[in-house]
Amino acid sequence: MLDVRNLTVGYRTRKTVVEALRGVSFDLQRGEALGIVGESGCGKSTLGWSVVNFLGANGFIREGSIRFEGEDLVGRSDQELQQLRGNRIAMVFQDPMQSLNPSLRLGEQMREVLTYHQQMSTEEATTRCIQALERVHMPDAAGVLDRYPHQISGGQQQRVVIAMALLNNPSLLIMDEPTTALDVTVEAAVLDLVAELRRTMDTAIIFISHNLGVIARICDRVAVMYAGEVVEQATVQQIFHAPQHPYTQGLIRCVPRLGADKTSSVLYPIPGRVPRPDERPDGCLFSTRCQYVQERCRHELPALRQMPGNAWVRCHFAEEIDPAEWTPPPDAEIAPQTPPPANAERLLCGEHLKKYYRVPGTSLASLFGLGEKKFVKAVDDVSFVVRKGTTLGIVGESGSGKSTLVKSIIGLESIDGGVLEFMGVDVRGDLSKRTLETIRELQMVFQNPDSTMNPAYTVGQQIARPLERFKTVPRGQVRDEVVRLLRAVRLNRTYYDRFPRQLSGGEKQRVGIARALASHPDLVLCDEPVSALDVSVQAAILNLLLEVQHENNTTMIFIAHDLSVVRFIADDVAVMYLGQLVESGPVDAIYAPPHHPYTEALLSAVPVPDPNANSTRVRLEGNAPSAINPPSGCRFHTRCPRRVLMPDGGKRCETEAPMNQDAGDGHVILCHLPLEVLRHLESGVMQAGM
Amino acid sequence: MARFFLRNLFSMFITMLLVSAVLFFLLEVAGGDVTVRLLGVFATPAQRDSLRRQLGLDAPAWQRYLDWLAGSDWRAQQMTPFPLVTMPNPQTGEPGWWAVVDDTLTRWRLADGELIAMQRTAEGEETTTPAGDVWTIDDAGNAIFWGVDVNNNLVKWVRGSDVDVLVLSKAGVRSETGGPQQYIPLRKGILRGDAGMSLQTNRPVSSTVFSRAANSLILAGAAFLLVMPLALVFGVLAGVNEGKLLDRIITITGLGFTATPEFVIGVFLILIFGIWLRWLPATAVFLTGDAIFRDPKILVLPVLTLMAAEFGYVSRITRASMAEVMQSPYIRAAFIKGVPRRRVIFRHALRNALLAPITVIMLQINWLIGGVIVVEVLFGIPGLGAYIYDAATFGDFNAVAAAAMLTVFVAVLTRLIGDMLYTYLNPRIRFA
Amino acid sequence: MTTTTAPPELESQPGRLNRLREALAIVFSSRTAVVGLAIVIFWLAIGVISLFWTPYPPNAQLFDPNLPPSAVNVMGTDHLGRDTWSRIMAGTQVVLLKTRLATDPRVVIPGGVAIWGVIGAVLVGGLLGVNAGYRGGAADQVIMQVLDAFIAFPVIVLYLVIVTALGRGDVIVILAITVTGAPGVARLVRGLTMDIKTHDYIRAAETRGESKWYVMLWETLPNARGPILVDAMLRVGYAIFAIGTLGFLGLGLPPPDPDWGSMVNDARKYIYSNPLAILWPSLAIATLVIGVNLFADGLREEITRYQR
Amino acid sequence: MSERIHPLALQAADKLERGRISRRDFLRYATLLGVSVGTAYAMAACAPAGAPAASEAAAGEAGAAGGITRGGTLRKGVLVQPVDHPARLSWLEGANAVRLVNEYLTETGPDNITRPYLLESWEASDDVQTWTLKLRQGIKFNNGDELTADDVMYSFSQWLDPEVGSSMLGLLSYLDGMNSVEKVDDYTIRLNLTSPNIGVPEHLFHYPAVILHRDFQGDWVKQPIGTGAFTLEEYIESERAIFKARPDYWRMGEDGKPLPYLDEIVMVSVDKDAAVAAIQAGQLDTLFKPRPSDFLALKDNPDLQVKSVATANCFVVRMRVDQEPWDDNRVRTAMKMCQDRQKILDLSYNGEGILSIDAPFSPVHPAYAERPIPAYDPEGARALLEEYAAEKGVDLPLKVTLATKNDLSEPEIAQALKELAAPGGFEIALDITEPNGYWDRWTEVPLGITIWAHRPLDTMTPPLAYIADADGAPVPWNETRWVDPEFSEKLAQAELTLDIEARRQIIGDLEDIMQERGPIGNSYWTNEWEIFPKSFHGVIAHPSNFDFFYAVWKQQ
Repeated sequence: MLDVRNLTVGYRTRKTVVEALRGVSFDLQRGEALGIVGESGCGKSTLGWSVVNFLGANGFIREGSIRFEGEDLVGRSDQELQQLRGNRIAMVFQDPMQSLNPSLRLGEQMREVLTYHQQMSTEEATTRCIQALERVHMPDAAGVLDRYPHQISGGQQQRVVIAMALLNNPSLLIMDEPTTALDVTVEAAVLDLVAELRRTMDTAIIFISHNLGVIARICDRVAVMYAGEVVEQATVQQIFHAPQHPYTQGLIRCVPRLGADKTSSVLYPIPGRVPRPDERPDGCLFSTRCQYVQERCRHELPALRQMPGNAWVRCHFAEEIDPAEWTPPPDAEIAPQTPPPANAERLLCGEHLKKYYRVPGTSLASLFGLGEKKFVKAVDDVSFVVRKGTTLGIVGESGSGKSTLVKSIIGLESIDGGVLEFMGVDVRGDLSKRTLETIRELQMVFQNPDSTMNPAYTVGQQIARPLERFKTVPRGQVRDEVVRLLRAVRLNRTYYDRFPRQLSGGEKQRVGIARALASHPDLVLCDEPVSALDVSVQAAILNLLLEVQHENNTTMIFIAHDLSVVRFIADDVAVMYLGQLVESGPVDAIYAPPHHPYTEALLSAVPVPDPNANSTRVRLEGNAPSAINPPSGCRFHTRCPRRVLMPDGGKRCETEAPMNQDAGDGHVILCHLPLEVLRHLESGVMQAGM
Repeated sequence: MARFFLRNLFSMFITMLLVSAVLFFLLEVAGGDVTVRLLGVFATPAQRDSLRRQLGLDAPAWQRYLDWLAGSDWRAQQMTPFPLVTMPNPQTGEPGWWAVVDDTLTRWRLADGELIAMQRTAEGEETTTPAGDVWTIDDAGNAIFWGVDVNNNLVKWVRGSDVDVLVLSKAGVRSETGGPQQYIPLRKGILRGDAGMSLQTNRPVSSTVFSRAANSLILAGAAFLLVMPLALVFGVLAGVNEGKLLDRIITITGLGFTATPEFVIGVFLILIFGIWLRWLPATAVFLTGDAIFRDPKILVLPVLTLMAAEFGYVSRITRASMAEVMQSPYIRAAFIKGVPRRRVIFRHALRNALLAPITVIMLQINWLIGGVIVVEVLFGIPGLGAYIYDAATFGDFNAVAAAAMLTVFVAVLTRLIGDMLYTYLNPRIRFA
Repeated sequence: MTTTTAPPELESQPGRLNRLREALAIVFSSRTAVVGLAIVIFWLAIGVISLFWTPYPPNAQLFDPNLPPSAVNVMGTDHLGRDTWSRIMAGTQVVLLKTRLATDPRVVIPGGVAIWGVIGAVLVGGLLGVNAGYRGGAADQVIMQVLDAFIAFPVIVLYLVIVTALGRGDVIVILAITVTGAPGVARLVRGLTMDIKTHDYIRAAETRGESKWYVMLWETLPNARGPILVDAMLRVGYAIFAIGTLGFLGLGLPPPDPDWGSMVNDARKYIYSNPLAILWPSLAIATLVIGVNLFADGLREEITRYQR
Repeated sequence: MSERIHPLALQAADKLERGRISRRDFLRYATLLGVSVGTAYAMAACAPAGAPAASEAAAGEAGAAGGITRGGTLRKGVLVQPVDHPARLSWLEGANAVRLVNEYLTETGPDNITRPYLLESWEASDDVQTWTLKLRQGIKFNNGDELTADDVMYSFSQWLDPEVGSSMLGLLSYLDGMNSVEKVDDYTIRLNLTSPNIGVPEHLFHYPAVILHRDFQGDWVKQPIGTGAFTLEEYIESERAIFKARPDYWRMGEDGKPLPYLDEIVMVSVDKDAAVAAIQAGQLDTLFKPRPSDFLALKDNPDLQVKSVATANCFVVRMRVDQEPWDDNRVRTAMKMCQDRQKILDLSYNGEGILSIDAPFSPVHPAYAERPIPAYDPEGARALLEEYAAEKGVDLPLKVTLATKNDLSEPEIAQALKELAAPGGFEIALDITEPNGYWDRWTEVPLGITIWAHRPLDTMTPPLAYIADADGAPVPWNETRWVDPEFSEKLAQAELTLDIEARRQIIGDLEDIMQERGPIGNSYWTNEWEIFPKSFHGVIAHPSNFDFFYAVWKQQ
């Protein structure tokens, strides 16, 4: 149905033409789902755009053909393409909020797809739209048509976008990272929907994602892209179980499995980074990072060759490389294996912490400071303990209060109630009330590599600043110490004078870690330090953190939404929901029953990079409630899938706040359901992907 | 929405208060010594001192600010048991201050050491009688009386005082024995519509400022209403065709207009169309008060001048906004849905693209007002801008203050309207 | 010391050079910016040359008044028989190159009235803006409310009030440009600061316990300099414009040193007999403003492109 | 002709005959002494020529144009100033508005000759201490009341009342209040001067000296009652004033019907640049007091006529003699030598004026004594300055600051002088401020350029500016603080000298003193212009920019 041959796409810049895609070929059968996977900058999205021949003002198809239903799309007029777009070929984008027009009602945006392509009357179009929305399980489908995009939640927006794309029963649907912007539980629900639609419709799908787990769930076949080329194309089973290209192998090796922890498994990052278009090597594009590189690879571009089992691989030596016999290269950045210290002293301890934010009321009276005062209870009655040399992982969806908790600990916010002690010192106040010594002891690694470094200063200057401020080393030795720190994060001294914009995301994150380490802190708080990184880099950073912890006996608090990552790095885990800890305990205990129903749902939602994973799923209903007016009783009761198990159907959950139940070994669950019930729940989560 | 409106209104009120304070402060610094201006450079320090007191300038600045803002009658009323009222002068129509004594409007003046009460009957006739014993004894044992004089001051007379007091009359300063010793100039304050007397014309500022403002409003309004659609259309055209020839032409024309000062454009318009070609009236000479309506042609060149300056700015912002919107993901999404280009532009892009210019345009009202000053001076239009210019060059405090407050009010009001319009057009705020 | 460790200064040199090269690359990658820069440099060069040489002394009355352009006077002469081109050349100085201090007209500091005015506006506005944006809350509200009051003034009204208040003179005009420009700069910087504030490196500085002023001055402002620079450039354009307008209203810089606005004002009286005399300074104002605008526009486009 | 002729006038006629004085001097002098213009002309033994009075001027042109037409509007660009009590008028623009409605007892024409106006005649006693004023009869105010001595008495009372604050009070200092003003009968007033003065007729044409109605309350805008040819229709300060013709004006036109010829006069408050544009475009007819640039812009317009008149207006470069370096006469003289008078006149006034000799006496004044125009002499100036500098131990160039206002021609003069004085050894810094800024300190600056307005008599300006008061302190307007005993003495003498030749002798001495050690340099006396469309006839240019519109007519 779709046959892309030797597609090369270029972008004109002022000086030259950059090839974003080079010799890409693949085909797609009716009803088939092709996954496109690869690191960022590999041309995945460009591929999506070029299929509909919409490359903007300076993009163009250099050569190749795109045959869709027998006709070549290359060289067609805008008029003709317009007939196809939205009709035979539809697209779904990453961020639904941005792809919906903020100032038009959803109904109008949906209807126009029908009225333009089918000359349908408005009434008929409305009926069709409602049907389409119902098909994507949109509650109150008719009502939604009258709303504006910002009036519905992100997950619902994406449902609308998908419904819109399916209105004309297209034969091809291109989905470009459709779930990346969504929370894990919402993502799971959208993926369920896509899977369901695949069963009921015969639309072919091109599914673009960087997340191997998502690809594994949705796709029949997978094309792995690297630096604008397809390096391997095969069935999903082959890709995940018998990858043939070294790059594919590397990708799969560096993803932490949900069951893997740091004592029992190792992540192997792919060294280096994806070359920019202007610095691509002559021969095999992957040759600069390939463990098996030979002289031939450096000079000769390998062709995409057909391998046994309808797989295509772009490697000279595909037959000779056996992943089963793989051994890590001697210089691999892997972390040392150390068990957590037993019975270490308490370093940080919080009891009944509270952090409320005042929100401006919406009444007229509040305008003048009168009226009811409202608060967001961002952190409400949270207790935890961090022992020296261990890592506490905190998980939860966005809005759960985990970031606020970290801000309070580091001192960016003061605490409104409860006790917070660091090495016996009261640190309830914010930074202005802390001593320089305490400030030095607590440091932080941030989430976004692009914003963690000040673009105005060189790497060296930024690492040197804490050294000077805390007088960690004598003035004359600052530079040597910076170089030492750079080495500790595996960067050489040439980085000293570089500016952040000259660094890759992973390198920036390394510098961020070096900067945090500069003051020799006892506690490092890591706020999603790897969530914005590509998987290969993510692995390296995780390894680095473990190494650093090992060498300095550093204590860490590690926030993440990715449960696999937390599992891999943490010793203890705390699960937050709407400002409260619903479950906490040693990592092994958290990832094994008994689960809090919320933890269970989270674990169940994790897309597992294994096409054979068990598909029994626990799904959450609706959206997370607002923290301004949290639900009464158990805060989770509005979405709890296990509430039905309560004797009276969960009346008690609505009225009465649950107590912590001790499941032993420091494992605490905040739920009315007895531990016995929780322990024996039928959740297939844990067996997945092992 | 109502809440948003009230909030803005409140903020506007605060802004106006601050503006009034800033203005008062600036003019306080600015005015120099008013007494020099009024009395000339040869007046003695004693004369200046006396005048300063009579003008109430001896009061602290904050006091005068409050008087100017909210009126001095509150303060004055505490000095006298007689209610103080304003009543228009039957001849001139200008309001004057009176004290109500036994239901009769009364003022006082001193003649040969004795107080004379001047009373006005209901028919508007004035009678004078000796005031009789109105004196009260103050703490120092002096017989004093607080009363309204003919110059709209509440003054303190001290009986039998042999202190020579310098009194300012229209003829200059003369010495008067037993004259008033303390003055509170009576005024209602600008908040209550009393902008005081113009130093330049010696008539109430409010009597001229509004008719002047009306002329300016017609001028600026005409320019605004004509240039907006034009600039928006061209801005959109340029934005949609970003980088193409049409865009370049519009952008460069707009920039040329923006970069050429109004006075240059105006001068050349006058020269070319008014004098060389004689197509249009070269200036806007108001031979009658309603000249604008009798001969609207006189406004063509001034309006064109204002438009030229505004056009570049508005089209430029619109262009930028349109170009940005055309790059946005939802526009791409619309194209990908197969929606025709016209509909994408008009239905999807336009509304979002015009949001940004609305607020900016409304902020630009300020700029328009600035241009109005130049244009009015250039074309000889008796508008508010020329009024401010004249008053400022003369140092006419009350006139500058009132006119500036009026322009600021217009500016703040349009901004408020702009905000409201923005809110109304932007569903993200309207349905927040 | 072994030879393996080079002195730090030497090592940091390439960094600085790189930055310069990068900055130039930004400018030269935009045709708009190059054209604008060329115009600005043209006028700067004219101004610098005029410091040492003009065809005739700009204030000398060597010719008949109101002569048309000729081989002797390329732009003709003004109403006092002075060479217009010489005066146009020298007119660049007071706008861009030198400021006469009010106390003694002979005391001159480098940097023109427009430049100092904008520097003043950027300094005042920048400080207010970064404080409002970074501190937020009550400080923000108070600062912005006050600035709103200033913004509410039509600029020329404010100029009129200031100039009539304090008199004429280069320093007063600088003050006027500062006062009228600062609120706009403050709004811009506040917006930028609120954006920069969300970046993690600000968190990093805060978690180092850096003082608010350090964060504002050393962590925040350096990253706002691109847009501030662009804005300042545009403001130089406004300032030139404003000086011209003040000159036109008879409130401009004091004679006899030429400034373009006053030249327009003087020439306006003679427009019927010598219309070209008003054209030249008008063109000078317009081209310089256009140049500055183009440069700023081009720069802005490139900086945004670069930051993406 | 049964007119009593003043003996001094007879003497003058004698001198005229013998060629000792010019014809103009004679006319001026004779009318000053109460000889009617007709008689004076008769005595001068020639027919009237030129433009002796507004009505005659109109008539003269009418003959040429072939018949006067009535009707039409005259539109003039002029500041419409605030006016309340005409006795307090202090600006010409306001006076020109009032003048359309109210009239004067006398009238000084553009030829500097003063004639009766509302008066039928005046007579001076031989000692010039008693002046008898005879009113014309049958003149009616625009409210219907007849003009009588009561109105004149009331007007005098207003001028002389300190409460009113008229500048007449100072001018009429020879009157002891109303005690010196005597109503003889309904049409006769006698002034008994406390000291002799020959300027009475001129003083009665001082611009605040309009005759008011006896019931006038103090606000002219509310009560525009006068005997003039026009009535006030609308008066809005800074915007416009509209005047309508009055049907029963006392003067008769050439066609035998009452004047004025015009239906309406509109004064529009616009700035002069706008007015010039409006005139070119035909939106306005004329403007008040055209500046040199306006003259230049309009003079070659084929539709317009320009009338010019020489005046005693001047821009004075005045030096404060109580401050260094101007206390040294060498420096003052050097500054005077640095004036290239013709060049300054050309640059600042388009060459439209008469060169002057650094003294407050103009060729238009009757007793002016001819002196050669000093040449531009930078070398001489430099020599003087070098001498001064050597003595004081200062360096040349001598740094001085010249202050003036950014107004009429002052900036041009200042800039020209700066250039001209450079080779003479001066380095002049300019301090040019707004008019108000200069008027705030015009008497205080060490070196400045001040405009001195036209005054018809030679002895009118110096007592205001170059003498001391009774206590020996410089008079208030003595901006230079220059007080010279010899000058003061001779000036006093001139004020009492009626004989024109003797006066010229004294004035000549005064000119010499001024040139030798005076505190001022003035390069030229300006011309004033009236610029009108050619369709307007009977326009006269008056040295004081006074408007006379009652006999102006517009060709239809």
